[in-house]
Amino acid sequence: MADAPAVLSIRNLSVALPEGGDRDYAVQGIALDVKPGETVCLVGESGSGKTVVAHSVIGMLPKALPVVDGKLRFEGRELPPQRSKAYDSLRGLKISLIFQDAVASLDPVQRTGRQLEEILAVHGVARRARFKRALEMLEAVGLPDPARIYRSYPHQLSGGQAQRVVIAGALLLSPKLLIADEPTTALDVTTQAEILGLLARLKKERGASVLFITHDFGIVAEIADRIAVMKDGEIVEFGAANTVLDAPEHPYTRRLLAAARKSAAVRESRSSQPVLEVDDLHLTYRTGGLLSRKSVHAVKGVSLRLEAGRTLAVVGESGSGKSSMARCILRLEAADSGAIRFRGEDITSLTGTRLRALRKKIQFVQQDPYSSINPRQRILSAIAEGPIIHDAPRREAEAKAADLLETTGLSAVAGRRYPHEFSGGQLQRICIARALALEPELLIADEAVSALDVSIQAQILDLFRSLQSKFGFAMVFITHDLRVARSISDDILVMKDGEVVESGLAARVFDAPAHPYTKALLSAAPDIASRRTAEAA
Amino acid sequence: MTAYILAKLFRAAATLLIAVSMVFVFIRFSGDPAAALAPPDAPQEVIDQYAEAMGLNKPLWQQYASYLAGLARGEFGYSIHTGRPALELFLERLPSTLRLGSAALLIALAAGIPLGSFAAINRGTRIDRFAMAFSVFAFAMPNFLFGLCVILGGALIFQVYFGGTDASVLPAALTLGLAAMGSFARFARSSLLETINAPFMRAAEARGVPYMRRLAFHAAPNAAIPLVTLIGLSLGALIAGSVVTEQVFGWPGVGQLLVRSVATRDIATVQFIVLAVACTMVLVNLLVDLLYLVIDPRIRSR
Amino acid sequence: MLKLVRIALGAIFLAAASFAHADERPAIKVAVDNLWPTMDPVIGISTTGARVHSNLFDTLVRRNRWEDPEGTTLVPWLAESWERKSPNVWVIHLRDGVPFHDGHVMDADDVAFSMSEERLWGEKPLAPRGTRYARGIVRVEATGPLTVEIETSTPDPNFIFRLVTPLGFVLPKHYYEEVGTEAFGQMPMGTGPYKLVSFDPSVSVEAVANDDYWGGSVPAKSLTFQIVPEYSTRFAGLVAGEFDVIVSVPADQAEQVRNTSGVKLMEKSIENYPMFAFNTLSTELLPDNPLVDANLRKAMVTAIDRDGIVEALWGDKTFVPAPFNFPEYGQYFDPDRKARFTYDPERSKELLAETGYDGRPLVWHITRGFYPNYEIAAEFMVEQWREVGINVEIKIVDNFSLAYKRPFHMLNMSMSSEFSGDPYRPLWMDWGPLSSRTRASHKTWAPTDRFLELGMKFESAQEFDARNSAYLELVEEWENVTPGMYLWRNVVSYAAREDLDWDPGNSAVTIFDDLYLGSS
Amino acid sequence: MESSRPRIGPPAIPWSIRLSVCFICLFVLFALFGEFLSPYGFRETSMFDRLLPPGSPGYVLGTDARGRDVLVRLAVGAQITLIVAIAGTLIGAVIGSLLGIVAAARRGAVEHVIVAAIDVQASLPIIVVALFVLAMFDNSFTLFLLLVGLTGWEVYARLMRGATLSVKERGYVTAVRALGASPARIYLRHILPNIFNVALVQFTINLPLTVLLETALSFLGLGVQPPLTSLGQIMSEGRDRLLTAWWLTLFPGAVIFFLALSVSLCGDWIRDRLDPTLRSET
Repeated sequence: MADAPAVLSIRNLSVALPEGGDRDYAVQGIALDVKPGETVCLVGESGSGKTVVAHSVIGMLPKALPVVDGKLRFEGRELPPQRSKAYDSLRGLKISLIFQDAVASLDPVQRTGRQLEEILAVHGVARRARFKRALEMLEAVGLPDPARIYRSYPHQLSGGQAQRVVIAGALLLSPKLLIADEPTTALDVTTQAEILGLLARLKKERGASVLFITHDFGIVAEIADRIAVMKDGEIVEFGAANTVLDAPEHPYTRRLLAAARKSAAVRESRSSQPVLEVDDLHLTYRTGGLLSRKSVHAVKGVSLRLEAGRTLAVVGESGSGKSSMARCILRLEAADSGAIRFRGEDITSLTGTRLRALRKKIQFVQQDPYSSINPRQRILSAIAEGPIIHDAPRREAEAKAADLLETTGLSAVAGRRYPHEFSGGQLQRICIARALALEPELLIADEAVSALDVSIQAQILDLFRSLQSKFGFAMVFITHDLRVARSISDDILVMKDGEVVESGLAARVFDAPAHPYTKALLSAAPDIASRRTAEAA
Repeated sequence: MTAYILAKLFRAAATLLIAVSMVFVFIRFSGDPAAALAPPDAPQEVIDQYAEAMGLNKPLWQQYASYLAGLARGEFGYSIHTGRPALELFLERLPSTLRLGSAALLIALAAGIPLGSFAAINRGTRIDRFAMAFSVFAFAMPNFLFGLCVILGGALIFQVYFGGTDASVLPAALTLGLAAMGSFARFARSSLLETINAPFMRAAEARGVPYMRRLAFHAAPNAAIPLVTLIGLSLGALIAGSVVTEQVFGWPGVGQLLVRSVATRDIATVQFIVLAVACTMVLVNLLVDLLYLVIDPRIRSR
Repeated sequence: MLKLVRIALGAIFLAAASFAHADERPAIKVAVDNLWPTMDPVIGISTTGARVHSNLFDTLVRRNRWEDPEGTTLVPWLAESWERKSPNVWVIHLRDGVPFHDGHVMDADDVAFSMSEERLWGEKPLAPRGTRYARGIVRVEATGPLTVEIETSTPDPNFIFRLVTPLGFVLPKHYYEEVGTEAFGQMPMGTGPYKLVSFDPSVSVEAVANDDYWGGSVPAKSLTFQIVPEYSTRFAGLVAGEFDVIVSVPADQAEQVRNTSGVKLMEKSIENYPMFAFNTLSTELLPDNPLVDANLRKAMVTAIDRDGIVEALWGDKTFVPAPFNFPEYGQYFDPDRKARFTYDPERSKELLAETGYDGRPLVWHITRGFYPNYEIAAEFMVEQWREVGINVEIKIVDNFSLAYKRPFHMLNMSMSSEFSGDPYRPLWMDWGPLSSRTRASHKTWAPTDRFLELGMKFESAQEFDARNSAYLELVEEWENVTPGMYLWRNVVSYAAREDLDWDPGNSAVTIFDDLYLGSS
Repeated sequence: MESSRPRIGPPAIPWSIRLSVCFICLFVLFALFGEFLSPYGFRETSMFDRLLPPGSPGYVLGTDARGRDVLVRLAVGAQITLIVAIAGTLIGAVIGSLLGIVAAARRGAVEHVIVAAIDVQASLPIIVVALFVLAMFDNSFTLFLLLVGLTGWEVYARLMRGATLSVKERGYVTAVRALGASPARIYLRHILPNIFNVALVQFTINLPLTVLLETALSFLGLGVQPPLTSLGQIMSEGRDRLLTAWWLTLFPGAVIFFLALSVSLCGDWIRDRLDPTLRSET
């Protein structure tokens, strides 16, 4: 296998960035090959140039990103220049590309079946054969009721189903090379596991090679034959999977791997004084007008207990009700029934000034740092706003804000700038600073690191931990990422469909999950450790 | 889907009822409604008869109820000068207004959408800039000035009369449709641009779908969806514009009837035309909503 | 060249048409600015109605404008002859065998009905606007199949002149009674050269030649009056050959029309004098009206340089009349008589000084676009008034009933001198005790006792000298009061295609029978 | 490529926008001070200087049928047009925006009522309403301003409701709520500044529409009434003399046209540099 000629070989590829960017090249000096039947993982953080490589292979680089150097060969022949018409006969037939957001990559007003048939049509498959082949393919990607899916519109599919349809389309004509650009990032862990399994199976069945683009070392560990690590437009390390994972050479690779492996030290329960108690909480969302009323029972009887200074991780897949529960505790949403007690006081139905006074004690960090700060507000003013609302003198509040900026790892000068001048990681630090400016006793972080790159994630998680030990707040940390949960939590709460399925000390739940769903979650999660144990076994 | 249709129907009915009620309120509270509806130089006795017939001595809610009942029975009042039912006068003019309006809409669509699409496809080029300059021109040109220029130009240069209904509908329809053409072009451009840059367009490209096919089979149907709303919205502008255009071209349509009825203070006719316009607008908007069902599967399965 | 081609094409078309045995007569299309809402020739008295009426109806007597533009001779028409049976009774002998458009032959009953108490001059007449023409009539009676007797309360030597006015239109009694007043106004029928086919007051009147017309051949196969509100559009239609005649060419566009090939301009000075009335009354809506003071009215009249305005607006097309001194009066007309109050700003200021006028705005109601050049002249006048210290505000409204709505200080109007050979109508019928000036809801003055007395004297005088001196005294009294001010003799303008052999004479009435329209 | 964040560079202002801004400024200056360019008053008639062509001694832009100086009338007309356009547009903008924000803020019955009002307004084209109102009342400048002001409020209401609903769900609003801010603070300091642009862009769309509406109403005789004047009215007065006294229609027509053009171009330009996520709410 190692001696077979490469399906794809990239030599010395350089793509320029338009002027005024933070670097001159999108990618520089890329050398990469994919051999028949092989899965090559291109791993790197956002902005590292992975997608540029993928798009250059399929000839879809925009005019603004010209190829300035290098050669791309596919099955021994040189690929046409970017955006050439000649690509029409390669794309879909010889090389396929699938994107992260499957639902968005399907035309919303056409039935999925028609979109599959279109691929066959443009590549010259006879009209009569199309329906059968499309249906077969839908079955091959493991969709439950292919005929129904065939007739469905994209918006009627779940994310996982849509990704299966997209994969069906990509592999319909058995291309030699499949480029998958973060195909599972938008999916839940369990669905992700299924899709990865599916890709592996089809790859084998159809004899395709895969160029898999991801930021997640867990996935890499599970599927890669070879790994190319990208940083700032260059490949810093390229080698066999085991070599890279076990003996990374480049410091950057090491750092990434370390970030992916972190887990929290176990802390014993120190106080018996609960900061937060939730009893049998229910929440139903009602939407629609007079005639199209709809309701979703988002939270069903959740109870929990959190002690001062400790961190409770709430894990679960999307739609499990974890964020809704958080919004109830924050009193951003009014619960239908149940009780929320903060330091023994029932806060379930506080209103007006008493509610506003309570807000000082319970603070909030959200998922998307970009949208979490008013774009028209200077950073310092955003951080100082909380204390000012709670009647602190402006000068004092701003001095405190400047302090917090430094505490969270930014310079005090940054306070004069506007949000758009910061990166995601920096903005999340600012959000944390803003939350802490009120010296809360409880901090609720809702997917607070999900939008960030792995190395940044690690930094922010470290920040949370150090701030927690400094200020002593209790924390509810909501995440879908088990690795993140493991790295930060003392206690854990697993949610599914609005209900708590399992809770307890983090170490206990991770090591000996009791509930089948927890077990399924843990086994679905791609993990570097699990690969090694699997191989060792 | 049923809920969607029901909701839209309910909303249309409510809108119509409010519009009708507003007309009622307006007439009742603008001085003496009987004097307004009676002939302008009618003696007091006649006005009193009108007041009696309209039930002005009854409590307001009874008047309102009988007004609604009258509308439901199709009693829309009589033109004071000709003594003919307002409905009849309206219906007589309707065909020529429809002819003008539909031709204008057609011109606006047939010229505006290709223009906008062409601009979108050639975004940033000279073609784009020219198309957009033209669309702004079409929008900024005062309707009647353009119409008068067209008419005088036709007569003095080509010896052809562009007014009235006997001649070709084209000049009048062009005048009426010009502004709508401009907005269609701009809207088509932005709508198509948004679609062209949508992820599914890149995905289709990655599947090997050729450029023209992507445009025709994927971009166009998706870009058309928001355009449907614009057609509904532009109807109001077309109705308003037709008042002026009919006046300029001596076009014997509803717009001219309205202007003349206002000049002669023929309130019954004016009132009916206002109701008819509101009704048309509501119906068209309802149709637009229902059309969404046909063209947008996302709404169908709601 | 183009013209040649058009003529050639026209010839081919005509040839083709005659080959198909089609009607070779032209179809005449007239573009008008407006139409009256009803075609009843009395209810629809107006410039816009009169244009149409005479094509559908005939009057008992006509004025001859086809040979003399001023129309100074009377021509028997539906009335073959007439005689004065006694000072107060006139007998009219009707023409025999005149069919209405439905074939029904006109007889004395139709005439008696047309001038009846029921229709025109009773308590609640069907056509109330005819009252002023029918003043003094006490009896209208069919005394034979073709004879009608009319009795007036006082002797009226000029009674026959009234039969050229809308009073003289003959309507079919049977049809009128069958359909009623309103429907008749929408679908009228007469004996005229054209039969109505359709009428829509906001679109057009369409009529076709009445081939059974008693008065001879009808020169056009059809006649259409179509509303085209915009002048530019009418003009374009004329140039392009869509219309044969257009009305209301703005005075300052005359040059442009004249310079356009294929088109001719006709400017006609007509027997109508635009003016305005002072509201001399204090009413509930207008308490302490300053115009009650005659000195203020005279101050206003003397402040205006009418000759200058007319010169600026009309050039030499028209003139400023001295009150009631109109050329149409024949021997009563005195070219040397001047108005008592003419342009004299000094005098105006003196007169103004004698009033208690406090500078408050005087509101002048003007109907939009009704009399050519009126609004422009009004603005000039407002400026001239301002110079002497009188503040006038113009309020332009859409129609006359709005103009009549009180309160107002001044009202636009016009006085027709309407041909009767003497000043009877304009002076006495239009300003006397039965006129709308004094009786209608929009009345503007109450005749003085002296005016009434002189009026009676005038009315009863039978001989010229007595009548003339009474007339002069009456005018003097009118000027003493100055209840209004005359502006100029009205000028109407038509444009027509150059080869159309048609001339309406000095009249706002357009007739397209074979006397006016050549059959070329 | 992977980053969805737009790069912020120094904005390059195209020449068309520079020209447009210049024209708008010139127009405003002309409206404010143009009167002083002419020795005549705008109502000052001159019986013997009627319909003089541009360039006649004493009359740079000629005279109209009443012998009034076209230059000074254009200036006063521009003034009134500007007042009508700005006041008219502002009335609609303020009322509409407030209602839209209230609808989004209060939801429930209040929202239903406002949305119904929007629907009703949207089903009645303004010229038809204007004709109807005129048939019932005498027209006056106040009524006229009110009518013009009412045009388009429903568009503001619809847009602002959408924008408010969208901004309300933004993370920063939630964050500020969680900080304990009062609703007044949230709306005034965090929501309003972020939806203001939407209203601003609509303003640039509405302003030319209002100017054109004024023109159309003047044509129908429903606009500004003499002795006051406006660009539309000057144009309307000159329309019978299109061939002979072209300057009466050409000058005001050109001013209206370029004003509408400039404002539209600026509006497009502003919209293009706006937060794109707010646009989808239209």
